[in-house]
Amino acid sequence: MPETPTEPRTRRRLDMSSPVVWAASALLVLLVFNAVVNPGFFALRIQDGHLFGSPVDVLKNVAPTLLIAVGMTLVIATRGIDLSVGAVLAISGAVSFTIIDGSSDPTSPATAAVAIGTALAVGLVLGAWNGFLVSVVGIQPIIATLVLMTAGRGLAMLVTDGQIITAENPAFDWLGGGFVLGLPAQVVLTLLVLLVVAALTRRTALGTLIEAVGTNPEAARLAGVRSRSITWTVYVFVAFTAAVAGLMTNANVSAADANRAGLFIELDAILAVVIGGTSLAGGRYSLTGTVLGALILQTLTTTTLTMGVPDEYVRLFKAVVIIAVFLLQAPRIRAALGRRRRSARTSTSPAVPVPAVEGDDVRPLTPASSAEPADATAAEPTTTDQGALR
Amino acid sequence: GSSDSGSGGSGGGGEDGSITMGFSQVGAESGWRTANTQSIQDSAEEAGIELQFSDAQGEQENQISAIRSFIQQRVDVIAFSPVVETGWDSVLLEAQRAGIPVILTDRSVDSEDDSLYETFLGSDFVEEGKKAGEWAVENWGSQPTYVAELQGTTGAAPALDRQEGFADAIEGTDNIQVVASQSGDFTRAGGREVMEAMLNSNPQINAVYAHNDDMALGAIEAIEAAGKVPGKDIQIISVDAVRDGMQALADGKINFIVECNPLLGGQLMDLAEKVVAGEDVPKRVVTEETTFTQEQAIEALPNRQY
Amino acid sequence: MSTAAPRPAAAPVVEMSGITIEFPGVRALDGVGLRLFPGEVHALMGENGAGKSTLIKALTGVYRYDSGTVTVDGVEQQFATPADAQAAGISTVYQEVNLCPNLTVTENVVLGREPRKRGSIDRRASRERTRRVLAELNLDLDPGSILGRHPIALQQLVAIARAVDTDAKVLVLDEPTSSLDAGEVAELFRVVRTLRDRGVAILFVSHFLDQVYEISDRMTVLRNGRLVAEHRTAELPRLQLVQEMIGRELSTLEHLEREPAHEAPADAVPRLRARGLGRTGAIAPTDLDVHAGRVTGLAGLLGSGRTELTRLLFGADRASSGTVEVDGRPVKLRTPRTAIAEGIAFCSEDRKGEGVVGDLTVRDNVLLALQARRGWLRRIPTKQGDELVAKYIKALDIRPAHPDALIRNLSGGNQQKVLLARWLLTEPRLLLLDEPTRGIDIGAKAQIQALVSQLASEGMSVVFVSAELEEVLRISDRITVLRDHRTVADVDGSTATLDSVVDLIASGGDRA
Amino acid sequence: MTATDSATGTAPAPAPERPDRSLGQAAYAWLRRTDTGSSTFSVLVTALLLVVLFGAGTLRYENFGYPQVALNLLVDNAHLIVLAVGMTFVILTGGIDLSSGAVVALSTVIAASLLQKGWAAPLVIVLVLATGTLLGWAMGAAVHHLQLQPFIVTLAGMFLARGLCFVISEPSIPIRDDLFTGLAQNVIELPGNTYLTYGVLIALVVVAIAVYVLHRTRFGRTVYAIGGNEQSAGLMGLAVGRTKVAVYAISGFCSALGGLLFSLYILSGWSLHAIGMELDAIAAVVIGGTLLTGGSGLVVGSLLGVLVLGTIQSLISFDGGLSSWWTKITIGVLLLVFVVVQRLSTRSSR
Ligand SMILES: Nc1ncnc2c1ncn2[C@@H]1O[C@H](COP(=O)(O)OP(=O)(O)OP(=O)(O)O)[C@@H](O)[C@H]1O
Ligand SMILES: Nc1ncnc2c1ncn2[C@@H]1O[C@H](COP(=O)(O)OP(=O)(O)OP(=O)(O)O)[C@@H](O)[C@H]1O
Ligand SMILES: [Mg+2]
Ligand SMILES: [Mg+2]
Repeated sequence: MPETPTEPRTRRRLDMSSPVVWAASALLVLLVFNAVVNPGFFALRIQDGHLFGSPVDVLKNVAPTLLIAVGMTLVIATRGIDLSVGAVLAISGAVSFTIIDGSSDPTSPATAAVAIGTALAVGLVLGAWNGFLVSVVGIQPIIATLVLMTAGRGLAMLVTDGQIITAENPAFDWLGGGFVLGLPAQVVLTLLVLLVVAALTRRTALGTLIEAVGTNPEAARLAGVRSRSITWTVYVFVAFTAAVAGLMTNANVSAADANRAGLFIELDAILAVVIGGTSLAGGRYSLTGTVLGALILQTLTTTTLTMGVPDEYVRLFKAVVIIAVFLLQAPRIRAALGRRRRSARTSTSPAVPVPAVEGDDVRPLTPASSAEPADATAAEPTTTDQGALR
Repeated sequence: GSSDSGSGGSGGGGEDGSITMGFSQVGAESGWRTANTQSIQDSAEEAGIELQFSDAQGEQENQISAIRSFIQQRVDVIAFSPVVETGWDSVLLEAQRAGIPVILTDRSVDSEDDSLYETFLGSDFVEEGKKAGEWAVENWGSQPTYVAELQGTTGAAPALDRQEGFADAIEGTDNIQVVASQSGDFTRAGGREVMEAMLNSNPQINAVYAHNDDMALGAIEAIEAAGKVPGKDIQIISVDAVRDGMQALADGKINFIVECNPLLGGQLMDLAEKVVAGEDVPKRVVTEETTFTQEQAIEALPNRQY
Repeated sequence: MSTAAPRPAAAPVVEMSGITIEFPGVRALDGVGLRLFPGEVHALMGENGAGKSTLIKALTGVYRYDSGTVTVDGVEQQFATPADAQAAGISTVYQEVNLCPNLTVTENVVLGREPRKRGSIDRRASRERTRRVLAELNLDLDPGSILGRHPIALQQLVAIARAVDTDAKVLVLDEPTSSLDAGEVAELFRVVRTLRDRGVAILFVSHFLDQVYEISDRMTVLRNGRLVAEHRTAELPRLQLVQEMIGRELSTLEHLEREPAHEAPADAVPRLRARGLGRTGAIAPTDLDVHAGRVTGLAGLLGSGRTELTRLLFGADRASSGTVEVDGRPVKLRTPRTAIAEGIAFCSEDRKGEGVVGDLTVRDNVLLALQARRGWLRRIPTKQGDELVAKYIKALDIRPAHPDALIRNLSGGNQQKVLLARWLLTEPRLLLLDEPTRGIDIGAKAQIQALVSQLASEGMSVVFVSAELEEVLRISDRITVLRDHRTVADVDGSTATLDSVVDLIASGGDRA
Repeated sequence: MTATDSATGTAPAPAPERPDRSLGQAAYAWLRRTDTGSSTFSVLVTALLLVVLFGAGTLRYENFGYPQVALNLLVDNAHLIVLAVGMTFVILTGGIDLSSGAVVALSTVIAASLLQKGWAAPLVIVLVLATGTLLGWAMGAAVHHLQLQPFIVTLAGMFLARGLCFVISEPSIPIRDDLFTGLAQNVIELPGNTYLTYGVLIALVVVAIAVYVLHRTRFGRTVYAIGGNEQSAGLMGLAVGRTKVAVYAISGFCSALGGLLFSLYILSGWSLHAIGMELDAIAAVVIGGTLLTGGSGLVVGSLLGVLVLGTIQSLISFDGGLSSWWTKITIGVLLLVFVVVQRLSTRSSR
């Protein structure tokens, strides 16, 4: 019997065709650019035992977006989307501040605990609501969550009576301005959530099942996967991350602004996920990519601020950079760059068939289009796609 | 506060002598705006004017369609705070054809034909910027001052005007230099993030001009986190004089606030009654506004309504 | 390597030579040639994964080949898109149904070449044309119905109708008969012969040797991406063909003979007992007993309701009437999960839509059902998973034997094997197999049949559905015959003959 | 093959003639009829719900029943209708266009600033439409040729368009051009003291053209086919690439045209106009029964979707007692009730 070609299994090789690699390079370029334009950018100083400097600001300011983006990654992997995270964030902030503000002992840790607990619980309920609409009633996710996106902000303002509520509670403020081991508490918290999610999806079968539901829901259902509960769960989870993010952002300024807090954060979160290489069509996802995506966005913002780009040019500047990042991500361009690199190395390697069908887009028909192999050993492009965090 | 959602349904007043006013508000984008709404609602009740209130959620098209629906409902007088200055001619013309007088509040429109509205009641943003600038010249002009300007939403009229007024006032004062200028979107979070970045890139900054109190409050957080003392190491001017801002002023964290008074409900109702009765009113009514230093703030704080 | 076969006098309409295509890690085609002459039916033969579909896609501009040439009518061509190939007169039915499920039958048939009147689509003419081609295939289908609501076999027929509805020079049919029953195959062949007599060149892929010998004039044999030989069908003994396809003597071919019937205690409680099980509009209330250790075959024509019945037994659709007992216990099969919890497994006939999870690897696909049953928290330990997967890859001869290959890159037959592995792995007590051998080559088919018998003799109950009646007869202990969405007979597998079952199917029979 | 029509028991027979049907059956068949992957039924359900919604307003609010209130739904939303039409094309192919709100803003800014500089209005109109189409075309090309996801391509397009707005002008610019003001302020008088604007006419013409293109041309069929299964569409030999690019160009054109109608409506150009309007357009399309995954939906549905959103907005204006937050909550709740009822009433039919 003829041999089937066997390939060395390369699970941990750096695959130049993976979107994650390109996201990482984009981030690197951005950082180098900063270092050149802005010599002070990497200047870290230690003050009262805490780290300060632009990189720390980037990490701290990315925390809420990143947190939500992690939840959003899972939602998107199931073919969904959640537009309501901004509203949930606002509600969480509004609820917690209203509780602190209205309590008889606004500065006690117990009050903070009640406030945090209630806010998180409200977040879970809202997530359950979204999940219910999507997985049980069967409304398209974008519309189902649009409902809460609109009404949720109203609810938040109802809670605060349209006012910006301020309150000082040391325990609560720690969420916004505290430090752990010299790092801002927000960063540490986010890292923690990230690690838990990574462990949950990689150490258990959750990741695979989510991908199965996102790739072929009917096949997953017939294989006995609890598609409905999985879908439901990811919506609950993303709302939870939004609620945590709400606590952070509001604690950060010691005020709950129901109308403006987290405005457009859903777009940032989705953008981060997509820059990280996860397809909105559902299926395979990459948490590493999401982290990189969020970092790219935040670094970009911080760059424009520290560079002092004139206000009227800020958006154009960001647009141009983001377009550049996207172009790098384009499978065709990556393939072309990858080929150039490869043929420079070995000219004997045969040309790989290029997609010929018009319109092979996210799920190409052709072998070559999903990922151009760096060389013949990259037999399983998608297993190497995923970084350590998946 | 919240209002009774069941109270609508009765348009077309006038027959029984009471006045019906259609009021289209920009939205509820800030504490200032909520205070403004509150004042209008309270004053209407006090004056016995029936208020048809509509919130535009920050969108001009919603305001236009709200005004159209006021026209359909045959209200006696229409008042609104335009989202943006331009683009009101058509709908104002419709109101005029329907014989309904219009009062502008808070922000003006740039219509060439000023017969389209009866009067404009509101503050002058350029003037506010000027007042801020004049105080800066007086108090900072003597030593080198590096100002960080926290702008409002890019393209919004208050942001543009406050920037312009301030720039006019400090022109020619060599010691005062605006070294960084970024939009903080009128929010605390925006103010904080922008200030953090500015402090990193421009360590010499020793003064802040914020287009509203919220951004100033956000900046204070950033300044404190960076280990500096707001109001001393870095002096702050801001605009609005909402309660939290006044508190910070009284606490010495802000140095000077230009008031932008949201409580124009009373004046509005007076004007409305006159307009409906056919009396003459001035084309421009400026709201009574002042400025606050730290001492004045301590004094004024207990009686502050918003 | 290739023995040149004597060929007809005319010049070939398509000539491919030296075609090589390489996918990451796999050389799917290696210098393969193919000649198609006008007025012949040419069979392309080979095991699963031999490269048949890939060769067809190279011809029709889906894949670009690395080397080699394609000439059509003597002109060298490299089609950039399937549209170009179509324009050059090559009409193709690909292996997996490639139609638009959201559109109606008519719209699918005429898509891209709609009759037009004054610039806009002439819907009446479209409908008429569709009626005509459907009638040509003797197919009773509402042209206005949505394609996706029809069973996969009917969709396949619509795809054929679409391909036939052109005046193509070349008609390519990649496994068109994999889920058709004898009657439809006959209709199809009638049409194919008509076309051949008109001078059309037809390239035909099938794993049914009988069909190939019946219809084809010549054949090209591929093995593992290489050209083995080209023959005149009449001159090639079956045994030699099989040898050329698999590269060795096929000992298992003997197993294709009848499997021994499994003994079943007559008085035992059936593993599964359905009473009055039905679903409005899909299947009339049906009684069915499935005993432990036995294979129950469902026989019937296309659309007779076999799939519908198996889906009800799995809870994939909700029954509107009737009761089900498992081992004498009444159970409610509300969802697939409840069925799985009762030890029931179901392998769907629609492998693309309801089977493979394309973005996942072979490994994840194989382990999916087992993992789903364990719940997400208890992940199958890596080592255990690897062992299981390796075992089934070997047992079912899945190629390439890579657990980490993406399943969507596997050939159709190999995907089917992966899905079988997915369910065998869960060691079900009742296995519902809907067309499990669809698109599987003869060697593997024999293996799978042997496996099913063996599992049954080890105590598993199996419900077996296949469009190939011989297969059902060969493997089943009892055969339930369906017709027009209701059961019409229930016969003993050991005494039933092909003729008697065909009779039952045709006549409707009396309840046995 | 087999006649499986369960009524006819006999084996292989030519297709039986359909027996004569009663009127009721015919009506039912018409309701269940599908055309290019979209059912008439769900659109009718949507229309019915819209009437119910509007009726509720009439009962509740005095003056809501005036004919002009209904006409104002069109007058106030002409731009959104055009936007939704373009969006329908894109969504039918399974894509999405997030740039349309920003392109509306860009169109108003370009138009206003050029008119202010004294350019001739017709030239400005052509230029704006060309800009929008070009931007759409570029996005389509990126989606197709670079194999980027539509979501991110159009999101980048949105950033770019907004970015350009601010560069062109930060403050808002009034439009005083005679042609524009003439079109904006002269209305078409209708009987009963009602009127429509020219923008409405343009919007309705766009809808009509879109219906024709989608249902009576090969291009339209290809749009639906791509949405049903892009791979298959390619294998069936359709011009997938060209169609996809065209669809984004159409959406770009519609956004620019919507922008022009919007600038007639508000007679100004401003960078902050139409923020989030793409969401309104998407919501309208989806409420109109189009599946975001593509392949199923009708333009008329999108028109109804816009009217639903408009009705909700009118209900709120007429109420006159809603604070900002109750406004938001009410919009959300009405939207929810609408989509849930719609979903439940069409579920059985699927
Ligand atoms: N897109 C792809 N990427 C990687 N490998 C592929 C791809 N398509 C096919 N292959 C590989 O090419 C080989 C030939 O596949 P092909 O589909 O042509 O087989 P086939 O002869 O049609 O088999 P079957 O009878 O099962 O349909 C297989 O090993 C398959 O795994
Ligand atoms: N020729 C046909 N015309 C119209 N509808 C058909 C036809 N054949 C089947 N159907 C529809 O298919 C459904 C039954 O198909 P089902 O898949 O259960 O049958 P099956 O016996 O499994 O056949 P197969 O799996 O071979 O397609 C019914 O809903 C029936 O209406
Ligand atoms: Mg094949
Ligand atoms: Mg079947």
